[in-house]
Amino acid sequence: MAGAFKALIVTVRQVALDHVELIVEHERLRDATPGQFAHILTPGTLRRPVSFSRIDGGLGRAGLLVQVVGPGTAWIAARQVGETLDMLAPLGRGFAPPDPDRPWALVGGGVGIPPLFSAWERWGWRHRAPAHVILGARKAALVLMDADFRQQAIEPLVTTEDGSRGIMGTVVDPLRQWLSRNPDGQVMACGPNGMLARVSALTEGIAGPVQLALEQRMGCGIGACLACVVPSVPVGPDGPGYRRVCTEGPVFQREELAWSWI
Amino acid sequence: MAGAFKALIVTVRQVALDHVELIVEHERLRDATPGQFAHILTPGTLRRPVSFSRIDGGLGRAGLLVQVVGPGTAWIAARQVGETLDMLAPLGRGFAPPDPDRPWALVGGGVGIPPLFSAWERWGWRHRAPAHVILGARKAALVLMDADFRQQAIEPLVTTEDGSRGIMGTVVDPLRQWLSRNPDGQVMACGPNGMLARVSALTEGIAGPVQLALEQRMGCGIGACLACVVPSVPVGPDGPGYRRVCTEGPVFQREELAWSWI
Amino acid sequence: MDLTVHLPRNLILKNPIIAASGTFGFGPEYARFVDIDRLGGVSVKGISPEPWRGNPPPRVWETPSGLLNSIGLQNPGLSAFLAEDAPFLRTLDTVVIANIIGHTVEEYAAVAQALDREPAIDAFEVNISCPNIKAGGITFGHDPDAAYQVMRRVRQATDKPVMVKVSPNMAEPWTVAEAVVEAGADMISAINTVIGMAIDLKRRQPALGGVTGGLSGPAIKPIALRIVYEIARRVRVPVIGMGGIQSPEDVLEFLLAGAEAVMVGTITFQWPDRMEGIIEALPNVLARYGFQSLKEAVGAAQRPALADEEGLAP
Amino acid sequence: MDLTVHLPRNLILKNPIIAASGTFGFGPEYARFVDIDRLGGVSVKGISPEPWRGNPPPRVWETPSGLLNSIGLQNPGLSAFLAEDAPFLRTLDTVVIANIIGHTVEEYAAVAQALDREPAIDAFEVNISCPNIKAGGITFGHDPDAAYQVMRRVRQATDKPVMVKVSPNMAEPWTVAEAVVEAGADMISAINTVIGMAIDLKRRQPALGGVTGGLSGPAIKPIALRIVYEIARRVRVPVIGMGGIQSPEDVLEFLLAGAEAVMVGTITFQWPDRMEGIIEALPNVLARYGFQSLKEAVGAAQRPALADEEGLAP
Ligand SMILES: Cc1cc2nc3c(=O)[nH]c(=O)nc-3n(C[C@H](O)[C@H](O)[C@H](O)COP(=O)(O)OP(=O)(O)OC[C@H]3O[C@@H](n4cnc5c(N)ncnc54)[C@H](O)[C@@H]3O)c2cc1C
Ligand SMILES: Cc1cc2nc3c(=O)[nH]c(=O)nc-3n(C[C@H](O)[C@H](O)[C@H](O)COP(=O)(O)OP(=O)(O)OC[C@H]3O[C@@H](n4cnc5c(N)ncnc54)[C@H](O)[C@@H]3O)c2cc1C
Ligand SMILES: Cc1cc2nc3c(=O)[nH]c(=O)nc-3n(C[C@H](O)[C@H](O)[C@H](O)COP(=O)(O)O)c2cc1C
Ligand SMILES: Cc1cc2nc3c(=O)[nH]c(=O)nc-3n(C[C@H](O)[C@H](O)[C@H](O)COP(=O)(O)O)c2cc1C
Ligand code: FES
Ligand code: FES
Repeated sequence: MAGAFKALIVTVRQVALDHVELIVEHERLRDATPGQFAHILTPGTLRRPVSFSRIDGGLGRAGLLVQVVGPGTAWIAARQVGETLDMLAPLGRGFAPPDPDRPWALVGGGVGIPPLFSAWERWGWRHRAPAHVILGARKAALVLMDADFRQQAIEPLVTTEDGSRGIMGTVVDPLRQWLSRNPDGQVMACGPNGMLARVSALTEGIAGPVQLALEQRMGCGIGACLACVVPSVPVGPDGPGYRRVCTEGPVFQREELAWSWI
Repeated sequence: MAGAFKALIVTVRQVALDHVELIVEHERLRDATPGQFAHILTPGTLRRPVSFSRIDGGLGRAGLLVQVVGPGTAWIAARQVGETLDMLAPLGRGFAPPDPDRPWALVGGGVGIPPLFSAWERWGWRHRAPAHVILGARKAALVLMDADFRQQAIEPLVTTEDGSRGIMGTVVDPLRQWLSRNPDGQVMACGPNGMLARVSALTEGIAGPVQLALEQRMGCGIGACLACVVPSVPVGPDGPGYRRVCTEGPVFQREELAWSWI
Repeated sequence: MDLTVHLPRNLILKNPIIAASGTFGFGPEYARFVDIDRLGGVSVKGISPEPWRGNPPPRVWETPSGLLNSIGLQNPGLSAFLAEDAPFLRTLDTVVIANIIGHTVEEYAAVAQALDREPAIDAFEVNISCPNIKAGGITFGHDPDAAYQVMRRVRQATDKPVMVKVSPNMAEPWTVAEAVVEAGADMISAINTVIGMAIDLKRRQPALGGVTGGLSGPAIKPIALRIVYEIARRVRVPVIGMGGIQSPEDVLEFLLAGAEAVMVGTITFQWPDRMEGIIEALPNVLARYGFQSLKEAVGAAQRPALADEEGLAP
Repeated sequence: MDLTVHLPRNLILKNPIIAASGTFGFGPEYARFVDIDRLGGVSVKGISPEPWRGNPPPRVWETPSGLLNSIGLQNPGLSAFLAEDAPFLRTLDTVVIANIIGHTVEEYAAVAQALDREPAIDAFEVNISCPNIKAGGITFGHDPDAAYQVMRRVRQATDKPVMVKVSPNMAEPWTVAEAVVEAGADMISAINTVIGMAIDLKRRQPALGGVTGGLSGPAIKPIALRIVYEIARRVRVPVIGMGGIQSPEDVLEFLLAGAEAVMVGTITFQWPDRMEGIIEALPNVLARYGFQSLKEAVGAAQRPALADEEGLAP
């Protein structure tokens, strides 16, 4: 049985205020895909889902970039090199590989950025059409992984709500501009629901696929409990259908989701 | 307000298999009396009551000799020098000082021994009549504090149930013999309920006071919740009265208790 | 921030934190450890006309995030209370609530009547979740009609503010709340403990001398919040919430669910001064969640209508 | 030590550990993580005649030692179950229990009848704690007469072993147990989740999309043990206990309280292989507490008569 396993923590690094990235290692992480996640044991009643911020399939290493928002993430962020994290992984449906010949926008907000970085790391080098990375944050101190993108040979466009770094505002305006220039483009996005709703609305009708990675509170993480659902098509007279983020997501095609209900 | 306080752990020492004695220090321990106890915060929902195994009023130091029987005592026994224990103390009614001119028997079983040692330490040196210490244990490895008594100038009589040390059997036979020689004696005893019931029966009618220190599961530890009661006189047609171990005890006069109900 | 709570019949609390009945004795026990006058109020241990013996020990047992107790409402009875405890309570500068218990409607009324004249007592909490031997083991608290009768007689016996304490051990506790409000209750307090049990594996017996016991502590907080929420949307009188409160955030959950004040019990055994700590922290925590006043938080999470819950299954 | 459990109508479990309904999907989800054939049995997610949509998210929320859920019995309905899930279940070498739900007596009967012919299904668990919209929001599970009607129709529809799952959200759950045994139930399973609620302070709203939810996990273990104990002393059929089981010691508590087998739910989310661990450890733990066989532990903490509890108050 491929049950839970203990991944060794090989690196811990503070990446921003209240944000820590851990690199963990285990052979079962070898075939992790960008957009997939690990379901991590913490002292609470439930495990905590965290996306992969980077994946080195060869070494079986993956990154977990965690924002401390409560007891579970605080506990994860306090782990030390040499300790292990008990996890179920890799879980969920990750991003489908981008078409290398179509313009590609990667749009991330807050801790939605890490899965996009892992997508760029995996597929950026073989991408032939232009690519554009838009990263949003509340303020300069909270911009995540921009240096990582730069290291992987792309200059991300940064937006901050207070204008303390990059363009003042959200990722929405730069994306609108990009879409008007690239109506044949494809989009990957991850971030708060409000942001994803805007991305979904803006991208209606574009030619390429739009992949959105969602969050939802989870129970089992493996498809058994139906806790982690999001409203999705078809929408009937009495409401939407529900799909599981843990197995049918976290990455959905925009057409699958019922945004008016989310 | 004299609320809970944090006593500094100044010594930790393993005294027998699964038995650890900690010495803690705080000025509020200065007027602790033998037979009283500390109500100690552990990770559980309730504090844990532990008697004082020794008291140095001058230094404000007290001993806590703990047998590991569950999560709370395991946690206490795992503390290190330099850490603190959060406690309400000293609590309860301790032993009344013995009459120095009356033969005195101290009878202890298992973790009932520590409070008797603190009584001997406090009052032994000024005792003029003969004194006799009887210590019971299941087996040799579990005999507690016999060396401490020896250091305080008295040779305890040791009984073990398997005969692996001292006399084979329980404290009951030696006590019976002592009582037949000392019908004018006084007795202090602490140990399992079964042992105390025998002590109570044996000492019926002796001239001196018989003080028994009891245990009971506790809530508040300070007399407010009525959790820690033991059956006591008067016994009515519908049952006994109930007294609180935490405030009316832990030390009771044998006449106060309703042994047929305990 | 002003933490004063105005309750019916001019009952005014300095702040919304009240010591819960049965966990705070009759007051003097904790006086060494807590500055009682800083509390919003104290609900004393249940009082019956005659002394009650209570249940055989053990009377407490730990459970995950919870505490089982089977005290069995041991108390010295009305005359002993008046002689020994009332004098101390008269010296307190906080609201003192008499928690009253009885086997019959008349017993409740007798305690209320006697304490109506006692200046130490500012209000009553009628505890109707104790066994009613006369009615064959069905408790008053599970029968709206019986609860109504109790409250009606208590109302005749006193003009002081009266709250009725509701049991969680039934399908629809609000039916009892509605009945006692109809009978003149000024407030509802909720919840009493949830019936539970533990097995002592070593002795191969029920762990508690009383076989079953009442579960309290954080384990029951979700149960308590739901009952407070349901009662608050159905009755027009203030609700005093309780069950598992440990922190100012827990207090906020109860306020948002609809409680105007709260009672704090089990946590006091671990941290005698926690209630004071909560009172101190409350203004900041209210502000952190964007509330300008205590009042603003009360019921802030109530959904508008009852209708939208129909058809939802747990 | 032999862990086999013999239940009515020749239902034989390899061991007393069954995966609880709703926490184990329809089987295949956990097949990657657990050796399902080692379990005593699996109770699948509740099945209704037509698909149920379930409640809006969020559907889970953590509480102290507990979990609130408001899944709302989402399920794909009977035909999808037969087409997509039954084939996998037929491959299992363990007892498969179909948990059935409905809005009406006839809906329960329809599922039972259809699955009576399905070889994947070895037994039924009738879940009568879901809302009965036809009866105005009162659930079948809180009304012994309605429960009796459901069980009687299910009994007519199948000769396979049937257990009825009892709700804890009422004063006397055993009245329902007694009624369904009267109507032909072969076993009782207890308990379903306890209704509870949490407030999301940040959003100033009930935390769950369904407003209220069902509380599970260690927090409810004392409530579950008490109900199992009370039912086991009143009905002559086997009781399957559950609620907060995390360890072999917890299993023993349920056995001593009177359960013949147990179900394990919430802990599986944290530790998918915990059930296997419990099965492995159980013989040693039974022996440590002096039991020569599983059977010997069942009901070992039951007190002889009902009478001795009279007059005891929590
Ligand atoms: C697929 C997926 C990928 C994620 N990836 C990342 C990531 O890469 N980095 C990161 O920092 N965070 C990520 N999150 C969010 C992260 O899971 C939550 O922040 C975390 O669970 C909060 O736990 P807590 O105990 O610190 O906070 P609390 O708020 O106290 O958590 C209480 C409960 O709510 C759940 N919860 C709270 N917030 C969320 C949320 N936003 N999404 C899902 N469950 C939540 C927790 O799991 C727990 O059950 C991801 C969530 C999902 C679903
Ligand atoms: C006045 C008094 C003095 C004591 N002095 C000592 C001492 O000097 N040394 C020592 O080792 N032990 C002493 N004990 C017993 C000690 O309190 C228990 O062993 C301890 O509380 C067990 O906690 P646990 O978590 O390890 O075990 P668990 O059995 O898991 O405890 C669970 C619960 O039961 C209570 N409990 C369990 N056993 C007892 C018991 N025998 N008495 C009271 N409550 C109990 C615990 O406080 C806790 O609430 C004393 C008890 C009392 C009442
Ligand atoms: C040891 C103990 C004794 C109690 N005695 C009473 C009582 O006499 N009268 C009463 O109305 N409630 C009594 N209760 C219930 C509490 O007042 C309160 O309703 C319950 O404990 C839930 O709050 P908590 O979780 O903060 O403790 C008692 C609770 C405990 C733990
Ligand atoms: C997420 C979740 C979903 C559940 N769904 C069902 C269900 O469909 N049918 C049912 O009878 N019980 C359902 N239950 C209740 C469990 O089967 C079980 O009775 C309860 O969770 C108590 O056991 P536990 O504490 O071990 O989880 C569900 C429980 C949870 C946590
Ligand atoms: S978390 Fe259980 S189905 Fe997704
Ligand atoms: S422990 Fe509360 S009265 Fe003794």
